Amino acid sequence: MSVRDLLSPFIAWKHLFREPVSIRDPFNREASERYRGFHQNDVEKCIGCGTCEAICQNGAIDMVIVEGVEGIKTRPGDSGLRPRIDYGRCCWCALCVDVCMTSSLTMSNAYKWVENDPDKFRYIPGVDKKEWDNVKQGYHRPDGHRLNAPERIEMPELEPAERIDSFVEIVGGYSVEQARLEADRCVTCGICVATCPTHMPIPEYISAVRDGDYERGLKLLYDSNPFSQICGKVCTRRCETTCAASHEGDPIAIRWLKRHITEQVPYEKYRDIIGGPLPATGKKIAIIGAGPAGMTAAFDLARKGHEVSVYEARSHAGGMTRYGIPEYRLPFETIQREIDLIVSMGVEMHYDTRVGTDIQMQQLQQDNDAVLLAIGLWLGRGTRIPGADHPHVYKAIDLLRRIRDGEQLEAPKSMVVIGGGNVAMDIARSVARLQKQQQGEINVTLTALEDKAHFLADPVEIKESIEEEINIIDSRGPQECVSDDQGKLVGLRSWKVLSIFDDQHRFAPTYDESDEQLHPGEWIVEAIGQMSDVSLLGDALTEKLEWDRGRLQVDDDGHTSEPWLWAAGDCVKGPDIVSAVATGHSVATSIEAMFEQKEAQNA
Amino acid sequence: MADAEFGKADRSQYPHRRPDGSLDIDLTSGKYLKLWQGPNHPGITGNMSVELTVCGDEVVEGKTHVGYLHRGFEKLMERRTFIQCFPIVCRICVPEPDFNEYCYAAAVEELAGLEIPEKAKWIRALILEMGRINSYLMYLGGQAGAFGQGVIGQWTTYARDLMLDRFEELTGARIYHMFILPGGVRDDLPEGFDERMEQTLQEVERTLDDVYDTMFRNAVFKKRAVGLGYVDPALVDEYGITGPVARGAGVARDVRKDQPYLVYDQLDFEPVTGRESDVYARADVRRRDLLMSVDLIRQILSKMPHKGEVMATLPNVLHWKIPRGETYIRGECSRGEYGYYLVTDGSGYPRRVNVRGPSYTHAMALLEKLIVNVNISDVAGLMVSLHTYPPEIER
Amino acid sequence: MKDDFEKLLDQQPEKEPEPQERPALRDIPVREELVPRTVTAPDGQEIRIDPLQDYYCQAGPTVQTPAYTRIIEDLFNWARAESLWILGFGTGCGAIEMRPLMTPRFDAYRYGIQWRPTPRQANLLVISGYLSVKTLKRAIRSYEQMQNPKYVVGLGSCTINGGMYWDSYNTIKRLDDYLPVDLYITGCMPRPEALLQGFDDLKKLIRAGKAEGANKYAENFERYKTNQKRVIKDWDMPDYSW
Amino acid sequence: MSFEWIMIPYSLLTLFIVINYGLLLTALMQKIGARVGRRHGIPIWQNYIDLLKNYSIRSSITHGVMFYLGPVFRLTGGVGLLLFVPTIFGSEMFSNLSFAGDLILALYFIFFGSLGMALGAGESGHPHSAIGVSRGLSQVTTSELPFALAVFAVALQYQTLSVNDIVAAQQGGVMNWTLFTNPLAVAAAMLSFLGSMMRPPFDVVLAPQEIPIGPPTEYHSSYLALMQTNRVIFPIAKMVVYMNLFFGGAASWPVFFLKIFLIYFFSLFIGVVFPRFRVEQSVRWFLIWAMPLGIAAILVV
Amino acid sequence: MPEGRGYQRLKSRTSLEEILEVATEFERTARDFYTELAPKVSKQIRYLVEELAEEEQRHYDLFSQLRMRADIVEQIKQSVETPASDRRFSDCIHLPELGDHPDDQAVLQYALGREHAAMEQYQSLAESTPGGPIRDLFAFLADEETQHKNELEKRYYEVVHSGGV
Amino acid sequence: MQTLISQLQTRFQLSEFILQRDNLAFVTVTREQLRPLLLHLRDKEGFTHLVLLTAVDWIEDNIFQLTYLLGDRTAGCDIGVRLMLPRDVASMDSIHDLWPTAATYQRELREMFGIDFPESPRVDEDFILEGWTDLPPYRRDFDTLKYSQESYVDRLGRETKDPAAYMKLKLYPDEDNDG
Repeated sequence: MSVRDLLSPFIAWKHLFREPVSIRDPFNREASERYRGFHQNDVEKCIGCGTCEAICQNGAIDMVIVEGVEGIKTRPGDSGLRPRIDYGRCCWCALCVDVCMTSSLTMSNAYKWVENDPDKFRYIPGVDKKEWDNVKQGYHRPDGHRLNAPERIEMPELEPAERIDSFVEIVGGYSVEQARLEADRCVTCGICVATCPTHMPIPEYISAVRDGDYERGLKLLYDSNPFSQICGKVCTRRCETTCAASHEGDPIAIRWLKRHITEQVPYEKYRDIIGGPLPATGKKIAIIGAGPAGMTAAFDLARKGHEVSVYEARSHAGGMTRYGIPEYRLPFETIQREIDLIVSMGVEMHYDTRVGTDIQMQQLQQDNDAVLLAIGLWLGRGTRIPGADHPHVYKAIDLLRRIRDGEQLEAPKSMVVIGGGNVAMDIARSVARLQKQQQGEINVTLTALEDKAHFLADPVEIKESIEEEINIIDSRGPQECVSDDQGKLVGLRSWKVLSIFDDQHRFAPTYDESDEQLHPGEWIVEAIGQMSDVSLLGDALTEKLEWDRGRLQVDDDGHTSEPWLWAAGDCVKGPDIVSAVATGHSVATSIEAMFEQKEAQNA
Repeated sequence: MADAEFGKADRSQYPHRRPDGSLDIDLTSGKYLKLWQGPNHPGITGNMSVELTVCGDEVVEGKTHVGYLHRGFEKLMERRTFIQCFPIVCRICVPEPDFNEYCYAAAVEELAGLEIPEKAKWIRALILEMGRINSYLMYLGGQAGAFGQGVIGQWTTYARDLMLDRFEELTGARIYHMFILPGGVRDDLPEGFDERMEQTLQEVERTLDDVYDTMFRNAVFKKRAVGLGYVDPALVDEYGITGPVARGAGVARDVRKDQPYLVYDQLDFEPVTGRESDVYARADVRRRDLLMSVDLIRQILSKMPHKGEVMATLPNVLHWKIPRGETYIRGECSRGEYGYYLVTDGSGYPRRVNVRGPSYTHAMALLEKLIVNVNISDVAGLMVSLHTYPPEIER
Repeated sequence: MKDDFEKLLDQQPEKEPEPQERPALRDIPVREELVPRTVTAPDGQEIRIDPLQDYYCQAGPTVQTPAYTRIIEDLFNWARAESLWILGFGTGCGAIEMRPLMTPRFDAYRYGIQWRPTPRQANLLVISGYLSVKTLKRAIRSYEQMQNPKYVVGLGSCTINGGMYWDSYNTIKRLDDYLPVDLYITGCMPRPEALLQGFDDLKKLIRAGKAEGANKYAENFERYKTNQKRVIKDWDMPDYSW
Repeated sequence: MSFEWIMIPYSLLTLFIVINYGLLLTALMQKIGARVGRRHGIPIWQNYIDLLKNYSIRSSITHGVMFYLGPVFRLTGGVGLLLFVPTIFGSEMFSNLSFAGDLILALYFIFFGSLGMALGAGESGHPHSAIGVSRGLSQVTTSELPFALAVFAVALQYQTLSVNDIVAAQQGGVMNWTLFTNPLAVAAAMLSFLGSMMRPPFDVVLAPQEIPIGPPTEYHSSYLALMQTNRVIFPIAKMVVYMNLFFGGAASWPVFFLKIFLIYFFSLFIGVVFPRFRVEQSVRWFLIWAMPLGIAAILVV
Repeated sequence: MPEGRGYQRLKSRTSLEEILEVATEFERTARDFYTELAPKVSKQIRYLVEELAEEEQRHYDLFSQLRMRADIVEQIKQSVETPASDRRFSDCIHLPELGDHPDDQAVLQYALGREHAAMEQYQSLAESTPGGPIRDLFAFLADEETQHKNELEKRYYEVVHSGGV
Repeated sequence: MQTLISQLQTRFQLSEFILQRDNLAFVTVTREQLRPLLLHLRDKEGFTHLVLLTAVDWIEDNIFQLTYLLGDRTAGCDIGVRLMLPRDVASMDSIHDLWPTAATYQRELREMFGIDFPESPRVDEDFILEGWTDLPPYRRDFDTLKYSQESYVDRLGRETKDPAAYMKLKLYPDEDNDG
């Protein structure tokens, strides 16, 4: 101990005349730029997927019904629920912000909240108005900081050069590892389920992929969709358009994961996993059309033990999947496996039997307890522009059928396709393959009213078409199919489309007549729309049935105005394979309910 | 049946007779006084208590009682997914939460086979050193306060608060930063962070100068602290002593040097040691260690890569599963070796997490040993000098 | 306040209050030194000592009426509001933000807020965060030793609805089940600024004469005790410790 | 000096002024201490509010008669001390009830409060109180010893036991103050003063970090308020004695305020920068450093 | 044949009143045409024809009311030049060749043609009429027909471009 | 580390050797061999530091795994000695005489897992919990959420909806929503 030790402490007194360092007004001090304060939610952006709820380790978030707030409605891709946060639970970790699929959930830098009533510490950000709603500062997920991978695992595909001269299937299917990685991206929110017409348990089967439990996955698939193998390849996958992951990244490849499950389970085991039919009931049902809708209903009803006969005008079952989709997208084998599986449930098939000619509706009505009309959309629409009656102006649907039927078509030197949908792409790409095979080079032009951003076709189809050297010219309004003096078709004359939709988003093209082009083509193929051929019903029945704007009027279960007749598939709700499956299911349920009702009455 | 078996039925041995039978205190004799320090007691570090048996002014026996802050973290983590554990681990040690975040993240990364980006390592080291400074500043205030010199606590808490401001702008929170998550760190340094950090460091250094003059060169402080709470270097291994307590006894063990993690192998420093192994020596070790952290932060900020990712790509955290395995991750926190023992079983949840904080041994076995024959007035000073944080003991 | 409490009452299952004589002791043996014992005085007289008995006061809390005139009570309330003495009991992690509060940066002394190391002198109990059952027992003891009027502020989300320890076996979820709470400040941790705001709001409550938690506690003593005893299994404290 | 009834209201006025000055001065000292800690500290009127608050606490419990009497004794000590020494020298109004032997009485009163406190705190039954009291008594005893010696020296020096006379003897210039005439006695007394002000390094009696505030642990509401009142009267009273004995007394209120402030500040000046001694350390310190000074002072005289 | 007679009248008369009369007649004939067609088409598309008939009936009512309006009775008597677009307008009044079982596309195409001609007719009438209520009247008629045509156009696209996968 | 383990393997019956990192290995040992092994490691191999002692409940196998983690601070490496204990006779020999701090770990294990360490000081005293009457909480069969819900009342008024189920209900109200 020294004198220094006695005196040195007095240095402390130097602070006496310094200004104190206290914050003058601590009540209004702003927190830092990144501060994690109370939540904000852009409810318009939010889709109510509940991922925030799932990740919250405090159980602080509830997904609650929000009613009467503008912009929030339960609709495909938006559950209509919004997160409500309990500040008696929250720990401000911001995992909910980090995981938010739309970046709608953020945090303000407000931090002061004092209440006398402990029940008040709960609110729905963005809905219940708070003073920090418009605070700009606060925690937002930093760029690149993601808790789940935004990018889809690439599907192995044949390169354009490899695939363009054959009808070999393009897509290879995921490996187990790829599928696991892709399945891993799913946040299991289930927003997709309601969008899927047949409500496949998507999150559940994706988690089966994650777990590698493919048999469980297959069971889940076939419980809701007997066309799972086919849907795994060509489903219109509306689910993916609403996928929560699609808001900030690629949607989950739900279709490919479905396909992956069906590929991983050996076909021999399918039947055992799915389970066979119940004992026979003696009830008889006739189904017209062996497409997805008809066969789905057949599958359901046959499994219930009913006697099901399917009448198909063509030589093979599968309907549009068999005759409308090119083989490079859906090989015959897949269809056959699917059909065989359904038939194995005890369905009686009548091929090459056209109702209306080979057998009459009245006959079916008499012989069966119920009849299901699942006739699809087999009449192609035409533009009926001048010259459209030329013999080399085709309907896409007819051409496709001919190609898939194995007819040896001689491909034209050049061809113009009218239409921007998937059928247009299909025919363009099919004919391109034929051209490549027969002539070695491709000359297909595809024109459509819409601009590319609004094509009805799947973006992947467009991308692949371009890869396959299809010349896509968008925003062209067809005016005339031009023939030369010899009557030989030379091409399509078109005008530039200025705009295609009106302000109500209804189709109303306007043209720039000065911008006129002639697209050369020996063939012109129209792929603008399809309709049902209902002539098989006969005049009397047509007259008897109720119609709704050109389509058969059916109730939610596919029941027509006639008690014995149901309708399903594209002819009532289409065209879409998975909707067809869905209507098949609901018709089967409805028929079953009718049987039960009758039983109850008889008893 | 279970209840009966696990209920502590047999209390007939109380007060406990040690196996060697050295101390048999008869409270009814009137010779001894039972005195509880804590949990509601300003001289206790945090919410814990010491049950003192005193004879006159002298402690003849001291038993630590913990569990007032027990929240069952290790159990709670077993029912939280790997990412959900991330916000909760920092709560295990309130004054220096980042170590939990780091150890947990590193353990998960090791078992999951994740490699984190280079820049994340630097930022992590930066945060850990900032946390160390905070913890030491708090300690210095506490140590002086325990001997009745309140003004030191005022200064150091102010300096700590400035550091909390840096924390806030970097991590978005003051106390529980929740910034180091498995895979990296949340975000890059904000704009202009270096300059503001430098200002803060200078303020910390100025404060430390004042503290040195008023606390370390203080006759009365020396009178109280020198010679108090001597820890025999031979006890260091026996009692599992780590950190400044061990270094104060001259045992130069510093995990940062012995088993370098993050970027410590690229930094220039030497473990700080003392000799006398008393309260004063430990305080001095911590003071110098604090200054070393200031230096380390400067090194980190100057050597840190300017560009680069701060976060590795994680699998989807909502169903992140980690294969079966076990590991132990340790780091040098301000109080000694901090470690996480993580066992996974291939599911999406940890099988078992064991948090090994330095206070566990320091505040229990060691304190109970050191406290014997200490004046009541020195109990607080002694406890503080072990720098224990109760929440990490009972978790 | 009154309404909130009614809510609370409605939520509680109507359960008969347990018998008064230390019910939980049935299962949990009491520590040796707390068991009543008989000692022999030097003069040979035998004295029975019950360590759990406070020989000075054996009465439960009673409702204390305000001063007889409004003006005096208002003056008192003003004084109470401007002189908040916090009990220095850091029950949970919230205690860490108390230190900046009382030191230069935020300097709560400016606002008449002080620390008191003993519950007798404090009139504000800050429950700083989660309460483990073990601490709850001590917090109740501390609270009961404080004098009427006294205030309780729950700090952090854990006091409101369990916070992040909502599924822990060792922490309570709703503070208002066990103590009459005047104010809650949410946060995890609430920043010192939020605490100051909370204290400011508390001052307003006190000035308005609305912070009558102590009387509420006395009025509903049975119910609070029932709730407390339901979770504190090792009930080795008297019910009448004032 | 004969006793006059008018002295009673006069001395009550003194008491009133001293209480207010004490309340403000204590707050001011706290503010100064806070400034060293780089903050603002309490508002200057905070003590009034605290006092009012404590009187307004509705409930209070007692641990027995002595528990109640403790603060009263203490207050009596403070008030008594103040009332029996002249506050303002030469003033008719503020000479209080001083009389020829008041120095003896003052010494007694200084100790009286501590004793009362000891009894009350002891009755409260709290171990911290008990420890605090035992510490307090031993420290007070040793710290009063140098003071007593210094007083003895001063009494010897001026050959009187009347405070008034002692003050009178110091009039006529700064150099007449005991401070300069008998610096050893003043040094001993000032060291003792440090010990009696309950500030570091001699605040082990209260020692919040060890035995939460010691003797008054159990005191609350109006008891505490009573003690607080005393806490502002007693030091001032004591400082009045110091001022009168060693610093030439005060002939007017401003001088009084200034001198008291400076004496008070002396304890703060030391207190802010040092930690506290353990009780046996402080006892030893008084015995080693202050006592010899006191003895030396007597010897010098 | 009512259609033929209307055509003749339009050629020879150029008074405004007459034009309005012809227009009314034009709508009436259309209405009658659709009404007659309805039972002949398949029930599937009958809704379309019925809707068209209803719309024409609405127009007919509108024009009839217009002619009764007091404020234009005087001006309506004035004569104007036969508009240039007259020919196409007239063409449309010819009996359409829809066959026995026209489909929805054909019906819509026919209806579109009619509305287009009427629209152009009124537009050019409006252009060749000096400002005032008459011009307003023609403008109104043109606008009415334009709207109808737009509406039909949208419906056309909706019907025809459906089912396009 | 490898060489050390192979040396140890000649002296003790070790199984399940896992080299987790260069400086961290785990071995499993029998109950009888534990004490000699720990002594050997402490006195001969320089693993003087008891880093931790804890347990893992492998309830599926009816086993408690005790992990004694020893550290060699000079060499900067650790070895975890694992011991499998039958869950229903959970009792183990105390090592508090080797490392005094082990007593604390053992108290915790006794309380939190119900693993008894007879002879260990104060092992039967309450440690962290107070008045605990249920299963030892760290056992896997103790459900903390259930216990919490039964013991501590939740604040009322919380309810949540599953987005998928709610959407189905809302968008397809007629459908059978059992699934």
